[in-house]
Amino acid sequence: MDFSYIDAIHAALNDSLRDDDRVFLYGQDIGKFGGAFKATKGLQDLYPGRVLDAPISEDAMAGVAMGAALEGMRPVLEMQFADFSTIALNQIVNHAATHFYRTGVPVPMTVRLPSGGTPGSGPFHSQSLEAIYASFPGLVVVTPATVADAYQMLVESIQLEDPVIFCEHKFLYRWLKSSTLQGDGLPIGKARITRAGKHATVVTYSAMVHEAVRAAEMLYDEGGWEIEVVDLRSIKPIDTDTVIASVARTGRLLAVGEAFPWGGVTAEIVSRVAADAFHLLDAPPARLNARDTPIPYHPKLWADHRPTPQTIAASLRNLLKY
Amino acid sequence: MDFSYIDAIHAALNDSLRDDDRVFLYGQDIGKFGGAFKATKGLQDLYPGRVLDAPISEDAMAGVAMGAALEGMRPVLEMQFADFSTIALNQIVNHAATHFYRTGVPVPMTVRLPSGGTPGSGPFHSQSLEAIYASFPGLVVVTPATVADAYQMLVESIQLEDPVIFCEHKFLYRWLKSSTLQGDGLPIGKARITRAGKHATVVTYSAMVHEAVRAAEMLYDEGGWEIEVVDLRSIKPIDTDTVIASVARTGRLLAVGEAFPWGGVTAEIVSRVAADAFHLLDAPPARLNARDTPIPYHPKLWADHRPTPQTIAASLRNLLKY
Amino acid sequence: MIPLVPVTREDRIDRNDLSGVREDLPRIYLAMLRARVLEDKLSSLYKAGKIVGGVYLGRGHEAVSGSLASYLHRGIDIFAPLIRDQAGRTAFGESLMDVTRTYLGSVEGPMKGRDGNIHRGRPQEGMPAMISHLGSSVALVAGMLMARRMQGRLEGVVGATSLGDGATSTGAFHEGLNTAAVEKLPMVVLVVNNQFAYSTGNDRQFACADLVDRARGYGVAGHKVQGNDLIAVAETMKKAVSAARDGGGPQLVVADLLRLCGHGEHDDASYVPAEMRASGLARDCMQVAEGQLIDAGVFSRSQLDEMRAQAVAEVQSAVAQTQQESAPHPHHDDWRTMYHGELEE
Amino acid sequence: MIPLVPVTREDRIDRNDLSGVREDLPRIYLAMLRARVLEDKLSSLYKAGKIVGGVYLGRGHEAVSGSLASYLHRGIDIFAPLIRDQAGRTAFGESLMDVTRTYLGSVEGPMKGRDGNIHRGRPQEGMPAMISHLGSSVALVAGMLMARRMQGRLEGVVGATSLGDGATSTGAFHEGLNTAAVEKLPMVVLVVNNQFAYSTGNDRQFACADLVDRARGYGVAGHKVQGNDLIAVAETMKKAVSAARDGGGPQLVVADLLRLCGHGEHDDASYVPAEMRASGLARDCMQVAEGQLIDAGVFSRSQLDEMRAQAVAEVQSAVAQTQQESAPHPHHDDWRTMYHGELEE
Ligand SMILES: Cc1ncc(C[n+]2csc(CCOP(=O)(O)OP(=O)(O)O)c2C)c(N)n1
Ligand SMILES: Cc1ncc(C[n+]2csc(CCOP(=O)(O)OP(=O)(O)O)c2C)c(N)n1
Ligand SMILES: [Mg+2]
Ligand SMILES: [Mg+2]
Repeated sequence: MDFSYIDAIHAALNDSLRDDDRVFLYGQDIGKFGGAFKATKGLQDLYPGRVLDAPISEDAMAGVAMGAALEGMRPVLEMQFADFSTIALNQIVNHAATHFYRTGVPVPMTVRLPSGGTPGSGPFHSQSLEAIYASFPGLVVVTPATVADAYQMLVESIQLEDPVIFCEHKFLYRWLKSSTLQGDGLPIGKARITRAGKHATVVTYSAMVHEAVRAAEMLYDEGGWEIEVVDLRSIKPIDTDTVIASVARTGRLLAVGEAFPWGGVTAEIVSRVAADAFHLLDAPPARLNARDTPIPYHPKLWADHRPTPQTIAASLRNLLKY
Repeated sequence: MDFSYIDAIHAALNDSLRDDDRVFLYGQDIGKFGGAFKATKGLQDLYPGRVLDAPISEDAMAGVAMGAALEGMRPVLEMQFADFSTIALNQIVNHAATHFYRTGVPVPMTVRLPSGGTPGSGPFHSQSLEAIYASFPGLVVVTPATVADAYQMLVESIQLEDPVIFCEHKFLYRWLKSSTLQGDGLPIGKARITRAGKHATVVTYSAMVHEAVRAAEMLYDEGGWEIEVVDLRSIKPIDTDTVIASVARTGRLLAVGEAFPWGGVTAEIVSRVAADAFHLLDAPPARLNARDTPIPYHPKLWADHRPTPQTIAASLRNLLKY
Repeated sequence: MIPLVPVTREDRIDRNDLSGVREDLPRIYLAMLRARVLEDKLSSLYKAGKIVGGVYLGRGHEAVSGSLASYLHRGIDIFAPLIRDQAGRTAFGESLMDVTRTYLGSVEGPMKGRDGNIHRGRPQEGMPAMISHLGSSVALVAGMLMARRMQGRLEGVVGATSLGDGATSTGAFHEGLNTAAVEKLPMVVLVVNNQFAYSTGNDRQFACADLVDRARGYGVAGHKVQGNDLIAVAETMKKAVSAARDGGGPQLVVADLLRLCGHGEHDDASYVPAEMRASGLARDCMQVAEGQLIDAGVFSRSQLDEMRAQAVAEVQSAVAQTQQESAPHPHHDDWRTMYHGELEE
Repeated sequence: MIPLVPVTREDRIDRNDLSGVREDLPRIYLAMLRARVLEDKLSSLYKAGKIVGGVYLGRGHEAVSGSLASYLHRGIDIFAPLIRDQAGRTAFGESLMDVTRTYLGSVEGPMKGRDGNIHRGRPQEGMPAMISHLGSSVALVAGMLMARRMQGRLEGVVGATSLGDGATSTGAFHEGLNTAAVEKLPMVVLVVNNQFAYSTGNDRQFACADLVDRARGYGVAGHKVQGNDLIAVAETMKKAVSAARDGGGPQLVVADLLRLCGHGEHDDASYVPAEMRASGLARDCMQVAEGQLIDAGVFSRSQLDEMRAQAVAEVQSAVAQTQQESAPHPHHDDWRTMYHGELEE
């Protein structure tokens, strides 16, 4: 039997509810309906009273989760789309994220953000907001790219005492499959070398890992280039050591992300490597992001808005030429 | 007579109201009371019906401003503190900022964010959120460091057709003075060489420009080092040309910011320079930001939380040593 | 303290006297019909895979939405539609081609393929282009009206927007309506309680006896109507719009009905209980309206059939024309995000 | 549809019968007195430059805040105070040293100098540490109560929070109260209408006749009381807290009074009109309370004087002790932002 990425999330929620009485789920339409993406399907029946439908009140949802966390629960919030979490920003970044620093009392809550673009979803159902959350102190921000990571990192996130922003990619939900939920056991905070190589390093995360691997395959077929692909897995904290170790092997860095291009993960990666591993670089470290426009509705525009295997490969060719 | 930074803002609002019937001000306590920082003092009497007190509804305030802008007005919103603008994030980044792209109809609104730290202001009245706004497509984000820029850039922002996030620094309000409001006429989008130098470049903006100049003076006194200080003035767009021209002269880059350290302006600067001017760098490009914790209340902690002339000088010494 | 505007309830209206709305009914019904026919077509296009991203219909909302906008005047008033307002959009004068082009992603449409489906508008003609984040339109319309007041052109103007039962739980709805009340704006806020927000029923959305009970707490007038009863709806909307236009400040209209489709066309709405489907709320406003129009001698059955046939033909031709138009092309789009392109990064 | 909990109004209460609250008054008054004396001291410390960042007092709020918290039990209940709740904090058992240490920035305080003034709490003892963003506490308390329900320890518990007239305009207030109503939580939400939000009067904040009119729109019980009348306030709070404790769901209590100080001690409140200063709202709840206590024979004037002298002495000694304590030092602070320090950047 195959597990999809959304199956992995479902299984992680199920297992967490089963194994830990403190866990409960809160979000819009997640009860009987099972959620907009069916991540919670059937769970209300299995765990009565622990899978609760919320009103359309993202700010209050985050406040509720935080309050429940303070009282010893392990809330897992589902935002219907990452884009709607802007409404909850204050409760997340000002209330929950500052709490341990201010009071010494941790806030073990997990906020699931269905993130990233899919064709036809348009400007308000496609955003990747991981960097917004990472900018604020006090949050862990994870961005699983594989089925096993989706499972394991969600289970792990729920068990952390700190607030976690769990960015799951909608494009991977049904498309990405695996025969197992068991991964390599890497903890949150550690990056993974998804594909080993020696000519250049692509550092990326979430859905772009797969696009980067495709680009790497293209370049291998094209000229035998061996591109190393690093999957960050969590963008806060960033596993700078693994990134730099890879750059030490390849001498070339391309940071790829699906989010808007100003600031964000790719800027953080490039500036860390430039600062801490300058002497390892044989070429200027490069970035590739989405365009600096709202995410377009039309699939033809959308496909040109975000990085693709083709544009990643083109960036790599430039990098390899240097 | 001397003008302070807050006088400059007051004058810009006054002159804009005087010269353009489309301008009006909206915000909490800005009417008779003149605003928490007195930026609008007396203006309601001078321009009746055009300086309106708002309820404590930041989301609606931004929605109102956007609506008024669509109907041909030039709203200037005052957030009481930048920190409270998180509540308005959705209306700003999703509604106003996407509007021109989606519809071709511009949204000429200006949002004033009293930003940055002052001693004793604590985690919720000290934040620098410019990078959050810059991450979203469709916004201009300006960060004046001088009295003349505060005046001129606010006048200019109000006249732009696009939504502008105007980050004014509270620490400069009363402390920074100038004998004139007239500046050098640099438009939004152009950086300024605040202090010329040849041994290293500090790229920064807002209040940190003054701390960087102090650090530069220290290093000059210390060993005759000539540090060039670039004031970005606007962080979106970033005047990459001026930054790179400076690095071409000095070969060394330190990006300094008062905001939280993950991502943000300094990462964007360093990664642009590393990507586009790699060959000009004689040393790894460096960054200095605030600590990755909430902004502490106690002045002794606060002074250690953000960059100071001492820590900027220390970073520069490291850079010069390389 | 401002004197409280009384909450009026008008669930029951004397049906023998149509005089108040008789002349409005043909116009309203035509908008309803065109919307229904258009949306039926959109649904089949979606099911045939011709529309990407989702189709969200206003089936069952036609009477409320169409009536509200029928009392507004394009070029003077403002109408900020939400998800299920095709009838209102049509009544406000939205062209059929704007709809088909936006859904089918034609580059000729008002959104040029950059945005799609219901996220369209003509803001310069008084019809803002909604964003997804529910509740955002309330403050927007308030701001548009405040601008007109400052410009001295508020006289005789009404701004209207509509939201669902679920959207009343947003902070944006609250902040926006409260602001409108403070500013005493000529605004109509229509809340269509279609019993569900996606799958979530009223019992998990709010705890008040009736959403119209909120009016008093904002200091605005409240109106209540059964949303599938065209005559009652028309009378209520007429009254609310006139009250707003005549200086009565914001009007909160709460209409009860049942959404007669899924949340989107991907959703079978199987969570709607059978009793509800069998209740009076589930009566289709189109059928009710047709009965009322025939009874009152406004239209004959054959006239209705003719109108429908014509609406179908119009939709067919709009779709056919749109399908010949170009999709946007990334190399032809200028990707401009700001008016001042030179300030873009 | 859930049956509506009736809105009760109790502006007028029969003063001859104190029996309901007589035994509670000494405790409430003592909290009020301690808060007043403490805050007077904080004001002079601020004016002497010993406190940085601002001092925001609850002068005039002591009766409402102190009464509410006097009916709560520390260790069982939850009390989430806001800006002007020193009396409530004291009544709930906050130690004097927690206050002086936080204001004076002692590293021994609960916030260790990391946060200051009113932004303090003991969340593990049922008293959350407020953030500045108004309205945030409503959903927080709701979540705390929901947790207890899931844990089977909600029985007999009440969660209370307080906000100002201005804070009712936040989306957070609306979303939070609506959520509490949907969950039927044992919650008391106290809205103190002190006529101003900073400098902004009620007329620019809301348009309803009375904020208690909002209760019905949320489906919660509403209570109204004049906030400077201790006996009325005590009776109202007792009733509201008991109703919440006994399963009556959320209780919205609206208390009218006048803030008897500036927004903060930097503000002279010159915007408060003279008529308002001369009105019954401006009567100081401390004086009203003392009159009531003496009239009812609860305390004699000399007992009151003695209590005050003792409160002054306690505050003096707390301040003196705090002033000998260390300020935080950046090299000694571990700057830890997360429980899992190893996950920090
Ligand atoms: C702030 C926000 N949260 C969540 C959503 C996702 N969403 C879109 S429509 C919808 C249900 C809306 O229900 P209602 O307001 O009753 O309108 P209806 O669809 O019934 O007409 C939800 C939850 C959204 N658009 N905005
Ligand atoms: C969301 C938000 N916006 C603005 C502020 C700034 N602010 C702090 S207190 C205050 C006035 C509060 O008035 P009210 O709620 O009536 O409480 P009061 O001070 O009168 O007790 C304002 C505007 C804030 N803290 N939070
Ligand atoms: Mg609905
Ligand atoms: Mg107040």
